[in-house]
Amino acid sequence: MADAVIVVALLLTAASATAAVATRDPARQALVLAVLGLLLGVVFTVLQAPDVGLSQLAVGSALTPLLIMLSVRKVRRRGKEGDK
Amino acid sequence: MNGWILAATVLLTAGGGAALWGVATGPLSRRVVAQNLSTTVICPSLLLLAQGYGRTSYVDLALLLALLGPVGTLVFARLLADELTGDRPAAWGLTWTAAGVGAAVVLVLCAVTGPSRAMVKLLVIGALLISGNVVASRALSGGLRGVRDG
Amino acid sequence: MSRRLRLWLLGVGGAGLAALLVAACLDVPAFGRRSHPYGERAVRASLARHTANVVSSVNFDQRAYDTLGEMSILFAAVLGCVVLLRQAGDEHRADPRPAEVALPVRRYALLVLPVALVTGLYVIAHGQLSPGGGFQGGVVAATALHLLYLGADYRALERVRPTGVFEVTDSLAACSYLVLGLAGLLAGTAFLANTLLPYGTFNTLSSGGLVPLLNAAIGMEVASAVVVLLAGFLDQAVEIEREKGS
Amino acid sequence: MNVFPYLVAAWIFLTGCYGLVTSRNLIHAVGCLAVCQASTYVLLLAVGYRDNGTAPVFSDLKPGTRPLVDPVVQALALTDVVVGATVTALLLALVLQIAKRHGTVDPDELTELRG
Repeated sequence: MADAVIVVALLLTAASATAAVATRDPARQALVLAVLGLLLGVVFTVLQAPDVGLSQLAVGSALTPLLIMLSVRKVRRRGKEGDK
Repeated sequence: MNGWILAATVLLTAGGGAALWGVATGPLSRRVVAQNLSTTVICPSLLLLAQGYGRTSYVDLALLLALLGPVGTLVFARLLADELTGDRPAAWGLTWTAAGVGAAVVLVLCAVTGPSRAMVKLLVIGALLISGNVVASRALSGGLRGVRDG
Repeated sequence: MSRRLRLWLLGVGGAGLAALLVAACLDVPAFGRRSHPYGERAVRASLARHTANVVSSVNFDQRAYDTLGEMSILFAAVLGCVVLLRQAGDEHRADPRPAEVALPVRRYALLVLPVALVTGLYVIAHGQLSPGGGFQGGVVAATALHLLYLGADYRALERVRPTGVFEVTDSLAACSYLVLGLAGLLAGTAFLANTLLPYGTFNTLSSGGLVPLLNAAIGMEVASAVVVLLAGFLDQAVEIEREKGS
Repeated sequence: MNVFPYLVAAWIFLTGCYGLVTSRNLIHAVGCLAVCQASTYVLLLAVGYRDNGTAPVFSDLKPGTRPLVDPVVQALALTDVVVGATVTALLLALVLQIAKRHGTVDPDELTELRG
């Protein structure tokens, strides 16, 4: 029973990882990846690794989404310029 | 397993599951709202877990999330502004419900902690979480109209 | 290779890998077991050197050489990004149009920016005591700076962020990690050995000997690395455009 | 419960691999690689976990009062989370270069360009 929270966190992480792969549009995938990052932070907390959790929350909540969204914007703008 | 961890498990199952479902399916406007909701659900559960494990140092995780979670939502509000025009997500009911849950968790934990430095930290986290959540919702529902740099 | 053939290959390979992984999982020591010989020795060594956060002690003392490797990967990745994202000959810079941001969002960003910066520094400074350290705090501090882009516009960010300075800081921080390691050699012990400084009082900011210094070097390195990285991506996404007609 | 976390790590890794192979957009592929990376963290921390253990951080804990989880695997995972993010950035920079040079981010179209 004490492990219930670990099981819940792991199941949510597995589900969000599957959703991240199944979401084919990069902008929408970035949204799922942001949630995956937070859920990984929870998994690390319940596995008693607050240091790793801090690392994951710092990277996953804002940095990775920002990098991916900037790349998406650049590629789309590139496409628009090419159409002209 | 104590009551705090049980509460965190329930909050995670219900809120985390709902946020995950919302972010993985449906139109873009629903997905960004769900992403914002994920911050507001996971931050209180981290606080509950810290209390349940009896480790005050775990509170730093919630502090970090309360600071950076809304920043992540602002990133999406900013860089998806073009796609969100015309389909402005407005989920104020959900936003205030989530903020209420966060405030309730923070207040209960404050009552248990008693007046001390830890309580000040909890109150700061609560204020950051709720204001961040509300501002991020505002940004999603049209606060960044007219952002056209590129 | 056709798409169909590739999917077949993936199916066969994936099934084989899955079978091997499951077989391996069944043989790994059970989850939550009692004995962790390495962990217990690491905790003892960390306590002997008065470092309260054992994870930091492993990172910056017992396995400091490994962290040097990680830092070089980080440095190389940033170098690669800077080279790949530089302005090419057929591109020019267009001034981004100023953005209109709603007042509450702008106020929030300007209010949270200093709080997030201070939190980042706090996380770095308390790395040897509570959860945290240079890697996490550096990312937080660097991300905080970009609230200026989110809450105001890109030109505001460019005014407070001279990329050149951060590139130099990045290299300086990497060098200082090496120099701190070499100091051990000069003192007659080993590279990156934690023998130079007194270990201090347990659970105070100055405890742990070399750990706080290496921690600060990594914090500086990560923070400036992330700023430089994001500068490259922001330049590409917001400013740099292809010359018309090329 | 003895092997469940390991199986979750294996599942995350395999889904990430599936996404990598079937991806039609290089940015999406980089995201799938990030999912693969996540599986290694879960595996490492699961190996280091101990029932009823707590984090080996003594800022708010007296040494020797509670069982501790393994700090070595945590140190490995912690550095890799941040370094992994910069490597993701490097890959995204490569994708941007490909988009500039070839005008597409679909790996299948890239193969056709070459042949």
